[in-house]
Amino acid sequence: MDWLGPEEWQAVALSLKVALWATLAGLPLGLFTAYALARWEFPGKQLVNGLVHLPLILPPVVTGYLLLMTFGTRAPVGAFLQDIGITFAFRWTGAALAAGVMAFPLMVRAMRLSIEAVDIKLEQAAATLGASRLWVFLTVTLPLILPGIIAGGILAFAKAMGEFGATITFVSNIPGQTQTLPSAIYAFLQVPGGESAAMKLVLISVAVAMTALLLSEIFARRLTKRMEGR
Amino acid sequence: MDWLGPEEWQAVALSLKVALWATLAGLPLGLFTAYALARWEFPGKQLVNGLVHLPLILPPVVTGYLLLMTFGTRAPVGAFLQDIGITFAFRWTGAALAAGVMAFPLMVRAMRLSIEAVDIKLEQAAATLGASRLWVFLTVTLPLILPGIIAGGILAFAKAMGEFGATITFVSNIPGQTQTLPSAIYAFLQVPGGESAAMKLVLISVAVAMTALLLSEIFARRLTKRMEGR
Amino acid sequence: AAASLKTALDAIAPGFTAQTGHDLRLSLAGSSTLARQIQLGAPADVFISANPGWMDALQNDGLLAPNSRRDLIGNRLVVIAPANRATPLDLMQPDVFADHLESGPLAMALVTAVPAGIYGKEALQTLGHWPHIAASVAQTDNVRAALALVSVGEAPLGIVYASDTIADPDVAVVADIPPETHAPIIYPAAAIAGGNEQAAADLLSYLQAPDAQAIFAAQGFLPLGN
Amino acid sequence: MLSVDLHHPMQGFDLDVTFDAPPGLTVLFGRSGSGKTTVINAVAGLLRAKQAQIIVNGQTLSDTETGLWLPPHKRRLGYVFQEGRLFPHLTVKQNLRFGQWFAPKDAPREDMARVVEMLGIGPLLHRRPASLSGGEKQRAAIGRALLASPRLILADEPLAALDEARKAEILPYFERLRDETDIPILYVSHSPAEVARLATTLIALDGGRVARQGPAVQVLGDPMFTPDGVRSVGAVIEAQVARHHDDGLSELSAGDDRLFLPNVGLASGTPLRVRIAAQDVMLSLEKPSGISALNVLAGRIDQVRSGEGPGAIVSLDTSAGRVLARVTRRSVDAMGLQPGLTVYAVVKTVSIAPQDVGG
Amino acid sequence: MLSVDLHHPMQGFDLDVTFDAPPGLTVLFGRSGSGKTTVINAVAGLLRAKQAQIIVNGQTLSDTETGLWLPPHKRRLGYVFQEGRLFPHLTVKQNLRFGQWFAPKDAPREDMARVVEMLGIGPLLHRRPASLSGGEKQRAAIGRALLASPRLILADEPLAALDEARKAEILPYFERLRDETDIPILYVSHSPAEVARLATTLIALDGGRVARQGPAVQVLGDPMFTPDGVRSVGAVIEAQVARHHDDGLSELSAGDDRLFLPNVGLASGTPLRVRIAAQDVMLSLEKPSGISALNVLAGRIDQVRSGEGPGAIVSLDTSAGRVLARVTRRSVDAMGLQPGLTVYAVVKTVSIAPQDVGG
Ligand SMILES: Nc1ncnc2c1ncn2[C@@H]1O[C@H](COP(=O)(O)OP(=O)(O)OP(=O)(O)O)[C@@H](O)[C@H]1O
Ligand SMILES: Nc1ncnc2c1ncn2[C@@H]1O[C@H](COP(=O)(O)OP(=O)(O)OP(=O)(O)O)[C@@H](O)[C@H]1O
Ligand SMILES: [Mg+2]
Ligand SMILES: [Mg+2]
Repeated sequence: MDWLGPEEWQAVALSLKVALWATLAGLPLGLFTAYALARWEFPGKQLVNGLVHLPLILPPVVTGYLLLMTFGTRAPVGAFLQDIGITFAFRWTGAALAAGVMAFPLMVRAMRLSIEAVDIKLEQAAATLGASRLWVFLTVTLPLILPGIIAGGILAFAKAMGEFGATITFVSNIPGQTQTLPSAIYAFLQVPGGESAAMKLVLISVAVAMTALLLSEIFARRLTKRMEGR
Repeated sequence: MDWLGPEEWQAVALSLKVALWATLAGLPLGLFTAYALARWEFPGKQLVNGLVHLPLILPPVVTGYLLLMTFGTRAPVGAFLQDIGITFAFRWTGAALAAGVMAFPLMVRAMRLSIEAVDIKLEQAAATLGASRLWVFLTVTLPLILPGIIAGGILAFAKAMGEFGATITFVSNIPGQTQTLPSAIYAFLQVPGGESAAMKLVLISVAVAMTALLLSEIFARRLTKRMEGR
Repeated sequence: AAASLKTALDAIAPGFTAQTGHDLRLSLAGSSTLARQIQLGAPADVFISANPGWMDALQNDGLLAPNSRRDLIGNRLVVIAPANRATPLDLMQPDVFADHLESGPLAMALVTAVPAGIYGKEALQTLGHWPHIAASVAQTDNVRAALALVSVGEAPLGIVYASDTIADPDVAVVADIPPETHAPIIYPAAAIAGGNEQAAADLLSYLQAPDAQAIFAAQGFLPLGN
Repeated sequence: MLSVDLHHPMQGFDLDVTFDAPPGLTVLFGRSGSGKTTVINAVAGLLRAKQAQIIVNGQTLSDTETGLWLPPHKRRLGYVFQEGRLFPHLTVKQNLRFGQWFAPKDAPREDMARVVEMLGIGPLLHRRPASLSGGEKQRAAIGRALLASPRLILADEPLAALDEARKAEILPYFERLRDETDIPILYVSHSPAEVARLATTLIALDGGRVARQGPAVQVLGDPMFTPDGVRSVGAVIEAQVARHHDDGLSELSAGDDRLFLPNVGLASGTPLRVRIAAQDVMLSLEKPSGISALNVLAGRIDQVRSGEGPGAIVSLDTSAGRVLARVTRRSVDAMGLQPGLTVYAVVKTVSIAPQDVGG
Repeated sequence: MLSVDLHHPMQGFDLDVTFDAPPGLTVLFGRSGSGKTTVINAVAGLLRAKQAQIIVNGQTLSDTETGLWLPPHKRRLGYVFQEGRLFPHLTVKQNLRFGQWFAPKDAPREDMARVVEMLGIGPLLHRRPASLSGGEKQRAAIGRALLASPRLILADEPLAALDEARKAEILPYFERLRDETDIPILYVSHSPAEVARLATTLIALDGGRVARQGPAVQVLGDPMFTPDGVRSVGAVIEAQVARHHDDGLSELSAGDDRLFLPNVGLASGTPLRVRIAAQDVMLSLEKPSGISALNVLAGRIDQVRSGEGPGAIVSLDTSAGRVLARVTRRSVDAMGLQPGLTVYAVVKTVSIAPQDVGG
């Protein structure tokens, strides 16, 4: 297809990869955080809660900057991670990290709401039947909050697809490596006459996200149907 | 307090105003949309759902640009609204609109999850007792989803406090009129050595949002307590 | 490199690769973003900034390869208006802006932060207009957004780089801002210390060579040559 | 007046129910899963049956032929759900008041204090449902339905979760509703005692169909009707309070016969129905003497029907009306019981259970 | 063996319950809100009582003194909740299997097919709980608890939502559990018939305290025990199946007396308990003849106790054991009933209700 240049295709592929990873890798941590916030009482809970919401409050540039100062090659954490073979700076992994961080609050909020809506009495029933906490979570809580996980996941995916500010600040905008769709769109918008190319990319981005959204809706609806009827 | 200049204070006040309005004005529409998506079947439902998520997917600049083309004084909708006395372009109202639009998907998702968690059997019970649909909503559904509304509201508020890209594109940055905290922060970050001034504003922004977050947590917890015990 | 150089650099890249055998990998973002990344260890070889201030900052931090900094190209500021409402302005008239700004603001990049805004403000101050119109300046996060405001007709006037106005049929230049009213608009370039200094040197000289400069000129920039 | 005609196929279960019930209390009776709740939900408008015609006191609530369908909130219902369904965010008191907020201002109102007193939920008024016990929840749910000024009461096993003493307190209330108002009541119950005491009309459901329907007196008095085995068969006698004795007994007159019951607490002259379960009646060939049973009715045997088991139902005509006795086939043979024979029906005073006396 | 000692203050309700129960089935009896569910929840570990010591078959589940507290999932319970609590995302079959996933592999297993058959939920196995009727849900919940290989069964009104016929099918199962396994069962019920039939031990609760406790035979046979009015008072007689007659009756021997019952379906020689409710017994001064009642027991009056109402409880010693009769004070006077007198207790065959015969 010569509608898009190879560089743009690269951006599409990269964006997909970044958003998928940001979502998938974020899910377990998000779920854990959401569960802890919904069900446990621990000192510093409000601090954790605040921290989770931080990327939402801060201008993305600031988040990106903070990421750069934490996970950059010169930063202690970044240097340590690099020693054990994980590099974020100026890699697609960094783009995924930035997108994941930005999407995290959305994911956690959705999951937390779902967890809070689960009837504790059902979890108790499972416990009386011999299920330990972990098993209760796996066999009762988790299936019941699946709609919330889907909602959180799709929000995170959409957000990750659209994330720009933190990403470009953290990992810059290197075609084929860190140039996601939004970065590519930005680059096109910075030069005279780039609008139509940008618009194409916007359309692709929208199409991808809408497809994901639609799939999630269908899946969630099937889940609910199953629980309501037979 | 001479820690901040008057222009910065203006930005703080304006940001608060913008975020509050974006949240409050968004709530009814968000609630309606969430309810429709959760409970009704109508043609074009998936389209509406997609539209709601759009601001999340699009790079903020694009959203801002689309707003400009819709609500600008030269645009048909904007022109019409201006005729009836509502102007968005280059006003704080426009900043609120941009922030509201960007925060909308977050708000709707949280509310929708809550609505879907409400047991329809309780709504049926209310109907048998004579409550019309509207009354069922007001007396049963609404109180039951209050935690979700709070969650959605606080997400929206936080997002609105941090929104930058769409806002500056739509209403630009006119000190005292449309210069919100994120815009001010951005401006500081553009010049070498502006970091410390930016950091001050970031701290203020974080403090405000955290306070709101904490209040919402306390309120939500009180709500749940009430429902669980006496 | 500054994102505004995208088109030009995209056009230059194939020639450069053909001539020197080096691959040219661009990272396009705001000058401030890139400068900070370099400060924090970005693996860059060459930095082309739209803002001499950030190049100064890197130089002070000792991050530039010694003696590699040079002024690559220049630019001009122009006053623009929507194409369908364009009437030439005489900038020497004291109330020339006031007349036109009744229906909307003057669109500029951030006047304290973004180079085009800083230069523009300086020019307006020199011309004596600034005190009258300061309150009706709509500042955007970059020049392109200022252009867009004029392009869609929201702002009746805007101040942007001449290089921005090409390829947008919806805006028309209504006045040139005299270069002497503000500090010279310069896009400096330099090699980064610790990078591939040979390739950096090759690129910097290629960019200053006539071929490249011609491409820049075609995009509306002012060639500075050697 | 309640007229119901429903056809509704579900996956693996087809509902196909038609019945007409005169004013009073109509009991839906039937095994678990026979469709009782489904019928009630259709009457309430919570289930939109494929084909339905539902008329209550002359008002059509639903008619698929004409396309008429009144939404639930316009039906003025008092529905006691099988599973409580209290509003968790409201206190018990607010739950009780809920229906009143929406009732027309001029609708006849139950007295809240009286209902609260009857249900024994006074101390709970300011609690929220989550902390109530199972029975407390159910009582609050009953109160909520009764206080909604309903024009039709639907009660799905309202008393199942309650202890006998509490049932005994609430049953008379339903009796009063049945007798003193013209609010039709559709009532699901599994308890033969409750059915016998409350039902004006009995609809027995089986697998989504009406197995048997008719006036309760008739259906319950039919030896062939064995919804729960023979234990619920019994005759209902129309009597009148004659007088009260010092030793705590009330004397009733029924035809030429008199019956002694523990004090019924009703003024002399009050008519009432007494149910005598067939299995509580013993037959004797001679008029017994020196026995503790106070009620002995002479009667001519009308019919002797043997079932498949060891038992038989003997129906006899007494001056008080028809009385049924359940005896063993062995006794039928030993005593030579056959139509035309005059025997004495012996009923222990106290075996006329309080639930079986209805005003 | 079940030993429970609980103290737990709640807002407006203090639980203060101590009891020891021998092996078998222990019934918690008491009015709505008397604390039955709270006790069960404490035993299950769902409520952490302020002060508690709970020992089951020698294993301490909870002891606040030593700080020991076994979490619910380690207690190996089969808890039938008052409100079902089926898992909505699982099919009935998956719900039934749930407990088996976590039971030790070597635990004795109930046969799924047998339980499903008994509960009549075969056709529902692939449905999800949302579409089940109230009784169907409850049956699935019973099955889930029974199939969990429990070492302690907790059942909170498990049969309340079921019809009599279904109850009659499930009750024998609990009897078998009681008699053939050493799994202690803690059972809440409001039904006197159920209590009489199932209970080894009876704990009567009132306002969070134990009002009365002891072996069921003893508590139920005590004329002063009136949990639900006098209607539940009755004597329990130890008998043995003697033989079966062609006309569908079983003959039992108890002491020198014989009793006739509808076929009990047990082999000759099987010992069994027969409960005779006091109100089903009529007294006669002479040995009656020509009557339909087949069971007549001669006995000496041991005691005559009058209550406040019109009735009195007469206890007499027969060769079969103690029998209680509830008669009117009027009859006591008329017949001159007093300790020492020999009278005949007349019990109609069929009034020995099936629920009151237990193996
Ligand atoms: N959290 C609580 N706060 C205050 N009172 C409570 C709380 N939980 C339960 N109660 C009260 O404790 C009492 C006992 O409740 P419980 O559920 O044990 O009753 P129950 O004997 O099971 O009654 P039922 O037969 O109605 O189910 C009730 O009066 C109830 O209102
Ligand atoms: N959505 C459905 N799909 C298939 N079958 C259903 C559905 N809803 C109910 N049923 C079946 O319809 C039958 C009647 O249900 P209903 O709730 O009316 O029973 P019920 O007479 O009230 O029983 P119970 O006494 O147990 O409450 C049940 O067998 C039930 O499983
Ligand atoms: Mg039902
Ligand atoms: Mg209970």
